[in-house]
Amino acid sequence: MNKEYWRWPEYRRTMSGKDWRKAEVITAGVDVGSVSSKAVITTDGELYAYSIKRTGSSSPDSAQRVMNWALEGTGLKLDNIRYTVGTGYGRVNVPFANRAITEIACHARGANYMWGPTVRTVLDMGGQDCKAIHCDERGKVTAFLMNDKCAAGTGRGMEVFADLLSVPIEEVGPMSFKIEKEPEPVSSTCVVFAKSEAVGLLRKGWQKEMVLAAFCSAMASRISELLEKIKVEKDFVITGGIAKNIGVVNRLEKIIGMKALPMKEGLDPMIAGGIGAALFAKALYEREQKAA
Amino acid sequence: MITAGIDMGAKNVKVVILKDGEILAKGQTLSGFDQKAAAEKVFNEVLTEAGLSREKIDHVVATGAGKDVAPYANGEISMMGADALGGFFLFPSARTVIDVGAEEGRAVKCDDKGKMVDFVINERCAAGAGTFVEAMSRALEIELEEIGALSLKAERAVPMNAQCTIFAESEVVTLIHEKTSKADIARAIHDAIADRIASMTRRLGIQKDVVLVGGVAKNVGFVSSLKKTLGVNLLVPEEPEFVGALGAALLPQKGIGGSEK
Amino acid sequence: MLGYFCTYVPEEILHAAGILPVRILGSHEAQSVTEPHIFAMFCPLCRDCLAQGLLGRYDYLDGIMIAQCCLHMRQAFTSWRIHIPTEYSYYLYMPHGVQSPRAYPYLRGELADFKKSLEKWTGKTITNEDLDRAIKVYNTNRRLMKQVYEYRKKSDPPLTGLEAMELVVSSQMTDKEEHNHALKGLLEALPERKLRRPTGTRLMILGSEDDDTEFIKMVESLGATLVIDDHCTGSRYFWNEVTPQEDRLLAIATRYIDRPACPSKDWPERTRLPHILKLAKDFNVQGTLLIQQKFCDPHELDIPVVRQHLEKSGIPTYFLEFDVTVPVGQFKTRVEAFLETFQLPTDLF
Amino acid sequence: MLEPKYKTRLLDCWNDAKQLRAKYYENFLKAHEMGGIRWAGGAWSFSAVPAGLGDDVYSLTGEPYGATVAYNKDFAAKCHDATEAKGYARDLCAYMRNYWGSIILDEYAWGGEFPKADFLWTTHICCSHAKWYQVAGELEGGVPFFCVDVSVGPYNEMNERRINYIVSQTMDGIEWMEKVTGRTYDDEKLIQAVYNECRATSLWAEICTLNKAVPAPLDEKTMYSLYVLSTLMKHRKECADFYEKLRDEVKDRVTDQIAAVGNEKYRVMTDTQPPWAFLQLWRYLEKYGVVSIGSLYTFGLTGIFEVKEDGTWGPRTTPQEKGIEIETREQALRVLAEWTLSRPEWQHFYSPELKSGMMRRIVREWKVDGVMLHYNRGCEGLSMGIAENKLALRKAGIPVMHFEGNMGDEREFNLERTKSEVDAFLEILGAK
Repeated sequence: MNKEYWRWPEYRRTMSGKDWRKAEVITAGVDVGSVSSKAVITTDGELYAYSIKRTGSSSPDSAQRVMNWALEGTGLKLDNIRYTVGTGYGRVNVPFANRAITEIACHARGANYMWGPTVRTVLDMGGQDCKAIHCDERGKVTAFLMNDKCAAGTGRGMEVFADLLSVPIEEVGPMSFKIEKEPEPVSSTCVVFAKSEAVGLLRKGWQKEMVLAAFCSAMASRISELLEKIKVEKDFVITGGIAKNIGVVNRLEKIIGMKALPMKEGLDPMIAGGIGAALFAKALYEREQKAA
Repeated sequence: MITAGIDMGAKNVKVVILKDGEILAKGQTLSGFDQKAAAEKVFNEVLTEAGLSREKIDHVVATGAGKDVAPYANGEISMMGADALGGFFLFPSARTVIDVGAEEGRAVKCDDKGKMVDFVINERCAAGAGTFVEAMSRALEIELEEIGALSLKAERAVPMNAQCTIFAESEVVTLIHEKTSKADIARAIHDAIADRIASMTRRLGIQKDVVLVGGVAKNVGFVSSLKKTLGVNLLVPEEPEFVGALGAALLPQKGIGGSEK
Repeated sequence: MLGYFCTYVPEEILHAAGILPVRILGSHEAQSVTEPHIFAMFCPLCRDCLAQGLLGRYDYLDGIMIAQCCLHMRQAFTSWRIHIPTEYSYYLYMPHGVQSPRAYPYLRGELADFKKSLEKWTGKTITNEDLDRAIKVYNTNRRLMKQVYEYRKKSDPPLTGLEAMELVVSSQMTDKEEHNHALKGLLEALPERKLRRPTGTRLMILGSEDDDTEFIKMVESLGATLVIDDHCTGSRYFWNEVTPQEDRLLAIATRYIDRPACPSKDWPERTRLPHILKLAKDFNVQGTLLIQQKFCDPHELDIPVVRQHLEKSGIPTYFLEFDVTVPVGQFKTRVEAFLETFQLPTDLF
Repeated sequence: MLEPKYKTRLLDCWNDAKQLRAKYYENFLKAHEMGGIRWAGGAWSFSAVPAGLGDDVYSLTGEPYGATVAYNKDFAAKCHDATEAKGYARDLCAYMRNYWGSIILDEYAWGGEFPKADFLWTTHICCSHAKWYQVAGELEGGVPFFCVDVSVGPYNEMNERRINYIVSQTMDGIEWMEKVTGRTYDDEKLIQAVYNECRATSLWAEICTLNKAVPAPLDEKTMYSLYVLSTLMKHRKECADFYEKLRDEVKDRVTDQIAAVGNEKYRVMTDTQPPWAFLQLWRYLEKYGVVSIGSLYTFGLTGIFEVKEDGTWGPRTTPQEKGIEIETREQALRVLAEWTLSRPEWQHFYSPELKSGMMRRIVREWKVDGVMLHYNRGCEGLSMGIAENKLALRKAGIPVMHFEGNMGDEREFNLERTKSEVDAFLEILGAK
């Protein structure tokens, strides 16, 4: 298979200055997405370690692999984890999870942790679909919308496009601004057609940067339609892979006339779901302790 | 008479050189971003393979999505017209030629001289047949060449979304997570495209014999699914992706349709 | 046996003529036979229905008929009539202007023409006694189904939303006398019937035609119960009865004009809004699933205002777009997330 | 390129059409300043009826307005976004979304704010029309709204009861109009309006009939700008007078063999509304000597035809020509209802075969070589049954192609792909 341009790089991280041995309650969240899987470990409700890996063709193995990688080098074992919540597409077959909660609830809760209680609107662009979520000051979902078929401005569309142009996905954003004039967005309603339209532009001699710009702006306008339906309320944050693609984010901010809170240092927007799941795990564990 | 046909396809450029109804040489390369340069490269490669220089070629006819930027061409013909001529040349009993490429699906009806009389192209929601299979083989982590054969080993037919390739893709992800066997998923993928291509061909009305061409015709899984859905035998040439270029090359020798560029 | 396409068909007259009306519905399978007949911009249901005819699954029908409603289903009927000819076919010009008093005499006249056409086909006259018998059987069926629906108001309803849907759809495909008999048996068993499942979140479901039992089963597997609907495969089919009067045809015409409206007949006033809100209150619904068949114009035109109305009355809604096959994986995530907004306890935050 | 075979000349009365149209939209904008009143509704509604309220009653018909918006791609895109943000689906009627978008944005396609109508008066011909104006009224903050139901079957099944159903509703409509506007109704003005409408729509049918001539005096792209007047004001005298002048000019063009397309070699016909933002496709055909002589849409959306003694189609004889004196309100409404229901573009709502029959007739009588169907995602009403029409035309041995598009939402029209389909069709016709 040729080089994989369209996958975000895999990595793991342990937050500095934290020691799990001093922690009371250690919980985990495992987000098995359609394209990438994330595992997050929290100690007493604080982010301790996380890892991001490609989702393989079997979700139970992917969950196991990404969890082991998160544990790697910390000295922690799986049975030190008091409670685990599975989320994402493959949430039902995370073998070691105590409970499954959808990524909509987890992304809202995770965004609340990462950006604080002023967050009211969370945009999550996962591999498969795009979600616009309203939440309250504690990260509880009050309403949400997911893209319907024709407006399928999914992460998937961007990945296929990056692959088509053999441009590593992290560079799609910056490259899409190396242009003199902002081109007309690729206009078609459907990702399949947007792609063939963009290929047509290439054929007309447009250079890559211009075509990337046209495609990013088409993606941004499609997401803005979803956001306009749910009425964006301040503060607005973006989670998921697309948050790292300034080509889409900057153009989206211009269309809806509102800036998203910037990404926090050391907090990858792709793990928002995993963090939310780990925090739910802590609350669920404490509820069980109180009840017992 | 020596003629050449250039098929400026979405994914690949294909060239065929013909001498009095005999294929002298053929070749293809990825279209990439500069289709004109790619076409020039492969055209000259095929020339040398045929041991000819450019002046020896009496007519060069272009076809395919990018035919306006085809180098050296002094004639053009629509993709459907080329499919009809090429399919008929290889199978004189052919009256219907189905062409399934990377982006589009097409079907053509021709008369007893190989001239196109009617055509259909796939509807918007059913676009991207070829790229759909590629994306799915990547999701299943299987080589593109193997996914066809794998689908033949399926035990049961898993229903999949009828209308839209994007939602069909996300359904495959769900099937993966529900631990459906890869063979069954592969079968579901091929059945889904076969349904769309059959649906399109029925719009044209199927007249026997039916020839299947285009890059996806090399996928045995797809051929088997389409045969089952259409309920008719399918004639598949060895190198189905060259039929368009062959049809273009045949045009000057047949003097039917097409026009000076 | 006569296949019909839309529930505005006056079944009483068919029953009076000794004809068994059977509703034509789809099979929820991918198919590749309708594209030459219906352009893909029309709803998946009308194409799925035509496919059943083309695939020969309704070969037992002696006739087909439609009562004018939306353009989509009309094409299933007109293509069927061309390519799957039956002995008898009838297009009843059911009025859309159901809020105008002029509709009653007009439909009464159309029903008289329809009655004559049936009599010509069957060679039998339809007497007033036949009509009275049919009206009585149909009113009984409606009364019994309404009594079953009453049980769904209880805090722990003794039947699921899936069972209620199967109850109404089965009524659309069987002889009403037999169906009444089965209903009476059910009504005797219901008082003691206990479901070994928690009721969970009480949901209403409304929108385009919906007989997708797979989807309903999935929703009710996630800790929720569908307690009421506003579907033509549900409450809209039997919600009002024929008020008998001397002019039997006028009585039947009045029933079909006054029944809960399909969106494309709900103008100039929006009578559906108070009707839907009353259902939600009476069955104390917590949330509503708004489903719409892809490309279904009538419901696309109503859903935005229906949604606003429900949300303003404190009932959250979630919208889902249906196709001939429903991607259960994706929809499970959406429905589960919607239910979590009710089910995740506040102390988890 | 083929050198021209026939003389060509611009239409003398072209500017009159432009002025009449511009005046129409200006009148609606300035209606209140002129002491008049405004009503809005579909182009299919009984536009002669509000004429009884006075000469200063100005209308805005939704479909031509939607097409005007469609012609300006950027403004149309803004209208689509505005409507979708309100939760309305993107596959709804494109004209309706352009119209609603204009109200939500409060921008009139001809500049200034969107003028609010005093009352809404329309007919329910497809799934959308009544709801179009129900929602429009709500978006404008509440406007009195009356809709006439016309679900009475095709013209060949017309009977007294069905005509009475429509006449009784229009009678109710007049009383309702008087109450809502506070004006007293003048039957004499209604009768004049009915005469005007019969004359205008019969004249337009006559002009279309003249296009049977070889070479065709008019091409369809030009006809779009001429037929539109009847969708704005078919009940007004200046519209009928204009068509009379146009009819005379077209007659002269036929006798002098003046062609719309100088190198006319192949004659085609299209179907449904065109993709308004991509009319250059019609000019592309002319490069290969292919002219579109019209369509059931351009002919029969307003044009009223009848079968003449020689069995061919021609303009329907008007009540005036038959010496019928309309004296009462009820008689005027009856003539209007019966005349309107005979409109060709209305019959396919009840069976595709009726439309296929009319299309075969046009191919025969207008000497057409091929048919190009626009599978128009923007209008379910006119795209209804179009696949069956294609089967019927193919069965009759008529070369036919279709291209997928949308009359009012250019996001759903792919020009490149359509050009490749048209190229292939030109090869089948032998024009390429």
